[in-house]
Amino acid sequence: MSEVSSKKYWKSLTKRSDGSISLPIAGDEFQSVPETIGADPERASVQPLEVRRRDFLAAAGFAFGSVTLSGCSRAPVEKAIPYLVAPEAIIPGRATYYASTCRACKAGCGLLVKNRDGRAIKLEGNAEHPVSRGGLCAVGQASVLGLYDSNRLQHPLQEGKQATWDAVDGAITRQLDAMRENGATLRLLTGAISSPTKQRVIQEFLKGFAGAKHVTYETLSTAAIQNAHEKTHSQSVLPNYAFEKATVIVGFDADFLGTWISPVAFTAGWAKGRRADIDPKSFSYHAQFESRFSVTGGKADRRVSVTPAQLAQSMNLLASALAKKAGVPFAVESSDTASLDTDFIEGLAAKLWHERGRSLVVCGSQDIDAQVVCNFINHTLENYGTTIDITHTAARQHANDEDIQSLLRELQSGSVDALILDNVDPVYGLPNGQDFAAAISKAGLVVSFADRLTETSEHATYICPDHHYLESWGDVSLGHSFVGFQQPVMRPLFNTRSILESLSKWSHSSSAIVSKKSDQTLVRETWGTSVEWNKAIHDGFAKISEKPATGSAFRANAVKAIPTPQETPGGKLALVLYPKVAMLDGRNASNPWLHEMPDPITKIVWDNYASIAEATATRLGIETSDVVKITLSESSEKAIELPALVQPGQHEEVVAIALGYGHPESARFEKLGPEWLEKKPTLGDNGLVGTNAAKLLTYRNGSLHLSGENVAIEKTHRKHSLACTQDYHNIEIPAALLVPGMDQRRPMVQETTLAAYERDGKLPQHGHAAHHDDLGDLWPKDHPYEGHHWGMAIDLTSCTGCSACVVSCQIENNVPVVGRDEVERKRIMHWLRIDRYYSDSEKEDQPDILHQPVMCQHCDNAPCETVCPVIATAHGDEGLNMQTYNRCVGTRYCANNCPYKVRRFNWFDYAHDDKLANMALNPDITVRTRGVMEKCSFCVQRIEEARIEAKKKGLPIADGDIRPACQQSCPAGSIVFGDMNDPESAVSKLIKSGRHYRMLEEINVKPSVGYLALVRNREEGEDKSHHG
Amino acid sequence: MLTRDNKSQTVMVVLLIGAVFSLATLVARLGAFHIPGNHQGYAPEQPIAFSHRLHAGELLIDCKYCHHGAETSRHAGIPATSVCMNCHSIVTDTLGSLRAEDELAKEENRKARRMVSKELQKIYDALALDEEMKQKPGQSPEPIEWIKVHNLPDLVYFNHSAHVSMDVACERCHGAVETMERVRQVEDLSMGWCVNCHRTVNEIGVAGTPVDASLDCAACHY
Amino acid sequence: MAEGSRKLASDRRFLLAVFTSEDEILAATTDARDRGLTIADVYTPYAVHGLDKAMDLRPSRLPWVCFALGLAGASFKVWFEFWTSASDWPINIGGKPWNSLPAFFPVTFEVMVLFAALSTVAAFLLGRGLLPGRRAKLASPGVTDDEFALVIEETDASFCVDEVTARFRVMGATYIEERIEQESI
Amino acid sequence: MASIPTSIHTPLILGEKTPSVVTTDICSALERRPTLSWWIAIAISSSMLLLGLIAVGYQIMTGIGTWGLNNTVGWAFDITNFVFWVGIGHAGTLISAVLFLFRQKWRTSVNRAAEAMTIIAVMCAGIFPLIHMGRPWLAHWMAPYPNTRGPLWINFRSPLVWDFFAISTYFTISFVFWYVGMIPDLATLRDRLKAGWRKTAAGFLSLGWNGSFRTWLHYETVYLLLAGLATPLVISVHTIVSWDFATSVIPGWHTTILPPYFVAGAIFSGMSMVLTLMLIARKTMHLEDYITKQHVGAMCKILIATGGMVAMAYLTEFVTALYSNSQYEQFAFMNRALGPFSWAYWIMVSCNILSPQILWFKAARSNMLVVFMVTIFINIGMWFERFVIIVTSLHRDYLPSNWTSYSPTWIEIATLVGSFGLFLTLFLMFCRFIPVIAMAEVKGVLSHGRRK
Repeated sequence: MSEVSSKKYWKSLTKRSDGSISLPIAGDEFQSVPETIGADPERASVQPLEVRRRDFLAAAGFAFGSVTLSGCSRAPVEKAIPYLVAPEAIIPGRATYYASTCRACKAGCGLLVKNRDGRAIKLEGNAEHPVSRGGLCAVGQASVLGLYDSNRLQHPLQEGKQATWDAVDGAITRQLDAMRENGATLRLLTGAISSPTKQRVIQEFLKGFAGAKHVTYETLSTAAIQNAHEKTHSQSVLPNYAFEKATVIVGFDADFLGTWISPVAFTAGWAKGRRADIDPKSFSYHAQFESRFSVTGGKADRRVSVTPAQLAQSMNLLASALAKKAGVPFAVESSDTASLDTDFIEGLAAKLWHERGRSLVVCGSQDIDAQVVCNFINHTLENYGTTIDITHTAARQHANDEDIQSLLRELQSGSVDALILDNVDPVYGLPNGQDFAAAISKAGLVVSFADRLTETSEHATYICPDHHYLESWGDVSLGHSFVGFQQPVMRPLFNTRSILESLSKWSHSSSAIVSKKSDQTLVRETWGTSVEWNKAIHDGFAKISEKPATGSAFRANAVKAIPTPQETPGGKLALVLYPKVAMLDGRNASNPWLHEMPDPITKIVWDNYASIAEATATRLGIETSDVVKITLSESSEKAIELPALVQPGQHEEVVAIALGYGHPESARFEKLGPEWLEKKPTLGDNGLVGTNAAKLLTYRNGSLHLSGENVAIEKTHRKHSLACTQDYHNIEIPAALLVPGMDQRRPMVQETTLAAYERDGKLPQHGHAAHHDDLGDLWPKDHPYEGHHWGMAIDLTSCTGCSACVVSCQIENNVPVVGRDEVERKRIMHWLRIDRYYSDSEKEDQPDILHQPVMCQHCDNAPCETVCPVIATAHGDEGLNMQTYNRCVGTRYCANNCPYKVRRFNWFDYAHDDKLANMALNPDITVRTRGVMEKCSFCVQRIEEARIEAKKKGLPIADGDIRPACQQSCPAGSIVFGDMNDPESAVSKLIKSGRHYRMLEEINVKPSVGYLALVRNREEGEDKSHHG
Repeated sequence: MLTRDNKSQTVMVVLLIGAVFSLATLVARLGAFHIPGNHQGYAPEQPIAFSHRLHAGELLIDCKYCHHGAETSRHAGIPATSVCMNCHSIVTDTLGSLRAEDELAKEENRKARRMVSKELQKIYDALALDEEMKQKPGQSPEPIEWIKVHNLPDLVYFNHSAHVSMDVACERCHGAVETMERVRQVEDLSMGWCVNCHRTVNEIGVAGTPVDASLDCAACHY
Repeated sequence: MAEGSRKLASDRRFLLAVFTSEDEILAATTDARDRGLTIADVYTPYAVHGLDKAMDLRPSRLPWVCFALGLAGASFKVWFEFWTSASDWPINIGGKPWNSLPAFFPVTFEVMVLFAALSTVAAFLLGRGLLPGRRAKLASPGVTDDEFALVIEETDASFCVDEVTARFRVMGATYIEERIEQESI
Repeated sequence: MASIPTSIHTPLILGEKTPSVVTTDICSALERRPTLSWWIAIAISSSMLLLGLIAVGYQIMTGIGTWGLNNTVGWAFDITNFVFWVGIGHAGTLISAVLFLFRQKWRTSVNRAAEAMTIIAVMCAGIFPLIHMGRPWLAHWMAPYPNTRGPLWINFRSPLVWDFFAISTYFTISFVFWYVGMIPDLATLRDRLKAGWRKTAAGFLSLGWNGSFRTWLHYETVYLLLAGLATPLVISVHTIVSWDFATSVIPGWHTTILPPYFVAGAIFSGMSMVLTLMLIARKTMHLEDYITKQHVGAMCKILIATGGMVAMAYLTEFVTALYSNSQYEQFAFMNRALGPFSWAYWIMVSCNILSPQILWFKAARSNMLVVFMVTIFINIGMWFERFVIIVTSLHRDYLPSNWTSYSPTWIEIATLVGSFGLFLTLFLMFCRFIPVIAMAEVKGVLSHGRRK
């Protein structure tokens, strides 16, 4: 047996009985095929609910009444193919979970990978993980689909043609040998690397080359933070932020709950610090200054909408106010602060000062000057050592934008002999990407490790595709003296090879006799005996002993105020580029789940857009969906066209555009969505999803800036409709339709202020939405729910709307992707949606945002059940609203009669013809056919599994044994599922909270899902929202 | 030559015979008619004529020796070919012919020849084993494609372990497999059949032990 | 005509008189009845009001069929709904009680109407021998158009054909014929 | 015999008809070759039907997604059309049964056609619940039959099951009523026609009817019983249709006034459609003597009365909502009148409430063109009434996050056109092959041959 086959974490591939995809299987001793292949993948590909041919023939044969009957009444044969040699620890039909580390972004959250019959089908958060603490964001959830991406390269390429590893290795080592000798210029371009082993292997590799240099590049770089710390603390570190310890949090354009550095960890910490009635009680104050509406801004107690220039001024003002209190100098050039709410900033400074050592100020800017001021503020507030830790930080390289620009110059001058590219795509991501593309080929040898053909990798002579991270070994430095481990959870699908193995192989001249090292060996070598290997792999992380890093004391002389940024001239708008929660820098452009995840703020799918304020739109005569031309002031070439979106809460002088769109990968969605006469394409006019805004990035002051430039905006005469899942945005009904005396605000989402809640311990009365403990029934109570009674409580205070639950639910329950047109027709299939409402705040132009996850409420008096003619939906003995797909005839009466509108109808047969992507389907869940209603089941498959396991063990189901996919993934822990009949269960305790209410209680449908009202840390008078 | 009258008479007779034959066939097959989806009595020919009667009936091998998934998983599982080899690496033919050869060899004072039954040879071929039970070079093993006998539609979730761990006997659903040369689907495996068993055991229990067999739709359909 | 007539082994003799208006047939029928003649039947193109009294016919008993079967249908349905919903396989639907009697009424009503109506019509058609494809025996070719035919059965020897014929002629009969028929026509 | 007016009223049938003239008048229309106008009409209507068939076929092959529905608006054209046609189907039985019970003799001229219209309209209606299903091939699951699933019965608490029983019962009873009423006429036809398939068919279907008064006596009883049963049935059917909405929780649907409102609306729309058709038939088939201005006038009066009831219902809804003090309820009605679909609401109000008011004037009632126009308006208005009830209630219900809009695809429009095609095609067929006026009944109300 080869060295890998004896390890338990290897699983075999499923070999498809239809043979329509042939997966190259590396020479392994056994070709093991699980018994289930007849059943499970079929579930994905066969429409399970149709009348089978055999049935038809049987019926027809009988009707024609003759001998043909004997020939045709039998089934098309279903095969059952067993293993040749049964691997231990694999039982077909049973899921196994392996701990690993998510590599979908740099954060390195802990994973539990669910593996069924040899394939990874679901990623879950690892609750024991020291950083992510059990949550997993939408991007991480969706990254499992990357495994089954048919665009992945399936073998090495040499000049665009399929090659063997031996051939490629031979050719590359030959050339590298020559370069080692003549000291050629070799450039290795990677992303910011946080894997110690990868760093070590790279060092090892580069050692042999005299003229070698490692260049790192990230679009969403944290370089400014690291460089600022270099300046102020003589340490190039990315600090650990402890949001849970902070009582006052101030964010300056840092979307730490959405996209900034490590949103899952930060959300967990932030939520932990905001508990109105869950022990331990604590409730931080959170103010956010930002130029666009971010997830973080939506959750802030006070959101201040500013231009990028005002942002800098505000920081200066805050810094000088604090400096005054601390008695340290902070010189601010006299700048115009008239447009700022100076009183508020002064008050904020007082709050911060009062809570010094327990406060936290974060800044998301790419500008070193701003980060230096941020460091100064935190230093003045004595936050270093308490809420900010720079002693045990993640060993993470920082990507300096300067380096990539000088690499470009080198390439252009033709002085680079060899360019080795990791999975980076500067051609797409750089503003001058086309120059880069043109210059690549000037390098003598171009090798790429990209797992697919990108605009960058297509220029490579050799492509040595890396494994997907779920197929390979790895590690990641997490900070806090933790290291996360990544292990392969299934055998590589394709003939790919870990980058670690490739680089290690090329580290020696071809003549040197060294044993081939697997990626596993390389990772083990890094850690040796410093970690207990088996435990570390089992847990997915390990604690290491490391000396605290020491830098110099705070260097006050490095601090200077942020230079007053350029003013926005009249008629122009300040540009803000930002990463979207799902798409980030475009790395997820091939993932349909993430494209169809509604943006937490705008609820738009499948597009990016230019967000402008309502006043600006009125002034310019622009409406949502009008295509506008955005021109960067300095050059008319730097212009993009994309649809406009009128965004409440946006600053009037700002236009915000998401990066990561218009990616060439998105061209694959050309045929996405059901085919029918009036179908409209998912792709825009450019043949892509959205428009690439990277052109508008500006390289300034040594780094690429996402914001601050002035742009001209101009209306074109085209329209491009934006697919939004929510038409009506306000929680208040239109005033024109108001009957005098009628409550304008609907009490779906209840909110209160911390002050009021602390005083009353309960919610304010909202007209009809008074607490209806038991309205009573007209009929006898025939259904007492004596066993379990499943229920759910969702805390709106901690819910950020990040949509991890939405994607998690979609993956767990085989929810189809329907495409832009269908979403625009309001036929999105998500079982769990997050309702987003705006409501008036203290300032008219700065509305509050409210997020409310809504799934099937599993009403005990379910209106949907009563109206179903065929009992396709009925109530279970444990309070579940059950939907039986195969009984459904599709009258849609249930959906009409659902007051929450959570039911989803299969309007078409949604395509499941990507056989490879079908491998990510959950085999425990039916793939629904056309004409059938579906909806959230409270993940009944998990309930049933827990029940069966408990029965087998003879034990009752314990609280927490069952965690639906949404709860499992929630970084904030906002969703709690459990038995409402068990007074000790977590959900029962939440139901007793004074904040608990049920949506539309007054219609007495008795939902099993309850909500905990949104609490904002405000004084009562501060909140203008209606209280009845 | 037939006259015209004769001709039509002949046609009538043929038609009549045809009609009677069809009717007779129809009536004969009526008993075997199942409503669509019911495959009671299905007994497909398997690639290897494995006899459950011999293994389970005569040799009294426990069901779960081969179908070990039944205790732990939703699938009972088809045994891996390696499980067959636990015995059949030694037992290469029927006991009778092996013994006969042994005796013959003793009589003729020679080493017993290797006896391999036609059916068992298929296992060795699948595993690409030579006479020495060594892997044949250059040949890769191929799994045996058995034909599933008990097919539930994909819309129903059935978990073997939930039933086996509650001491539901295998025969309850699969019939007396130990008497079957070739396995046949004994029960109709209809929803009503499942539901009625669930109803019954809720009243009388399984083997005297009270059980809680769910009648919820979502116990099987999701 | 066979319907309703006594069975006789021997031939039966009938006298047919055809009239052309409602008033005439009413008068002739009343006259015949008053004179003690046996009215076999009257054939009319439409339901002539008052003719039942003229012929001395009892009212139809079909309402009893209607009532009984309507009641039977309703009882069956209400029992069936209760049995399926609460007894045979009780399934919790929307928290409604097992016995949701008010919700069972609409279908019960419909089934009651269906049973009552169909059984009444069936009883009528079967009772009057009206079956698909049955050949009509017409007293006179015009009775489905504009003729009114009175048929008198000659029940005893004292029946004087000539006298009756003359009488009908006076009352406006346009055509009179004596028919001898076998046990049934 | 000379005809003497039977009452101080004007005679129901004009033109000194004798029974044989009636027979000839009615039957000759069937015996003649079809007129050119009939051919043109059938060509148009069957093209409409074909268009509908293509649309429905495409929809069943592809999915309900070919309609403009969405997650919030799950019903729109489909159920609107259903309720519309069921409503149309109410006048036939009403004219036949209710007017029969009330001894309104003028019904005899119109009842046959009205009943045919009922049956055809119910057929049109019945198609929509079938095709609106996601999986219409499983429609038999709506029926409680013994099965191998446990057995798994159906949900008798669901208004859709009530609907299923109500519509099928209604269709059956209406059909039986129509057929029983037609037996004497089929016998007339049988005895009149020359040998041919029509004679054979009439012979087969007339069940050996020979005009025996003993049969007539039972026949009258059966007819009376059927009329007695059909009358509550008519009311129950539309009541049950209204319960599809009234028993739900959706504001704008969940209203106790819906049953009487729907029944009144059904009679209103049905009468109007009967008038539309009768006016066309009167003109094209020269039946002025049978369908007199007196008939039209009587039906106009019914329109005014039922239109008034409908208006009352519209008003009551608003008052109820205002009085409810429920913000959802109040909003639902404000949104109906002033929201995005207010155009549909105001079409409904102007067609159903305003347009019939002209019929207060005798001059208008006796102007057939005016009456015809009014009936067309009412037909349109009543279609919109159902559209308003269904779509405006659904599109903005409880949670503002779910608020959507709705617009039909051409496939839905083609399906609606197709249902009119089916209706007209079948009605034209009826006019060709079946006596459009109940001869036996008309003969019974002639003044000919009757002294008093």
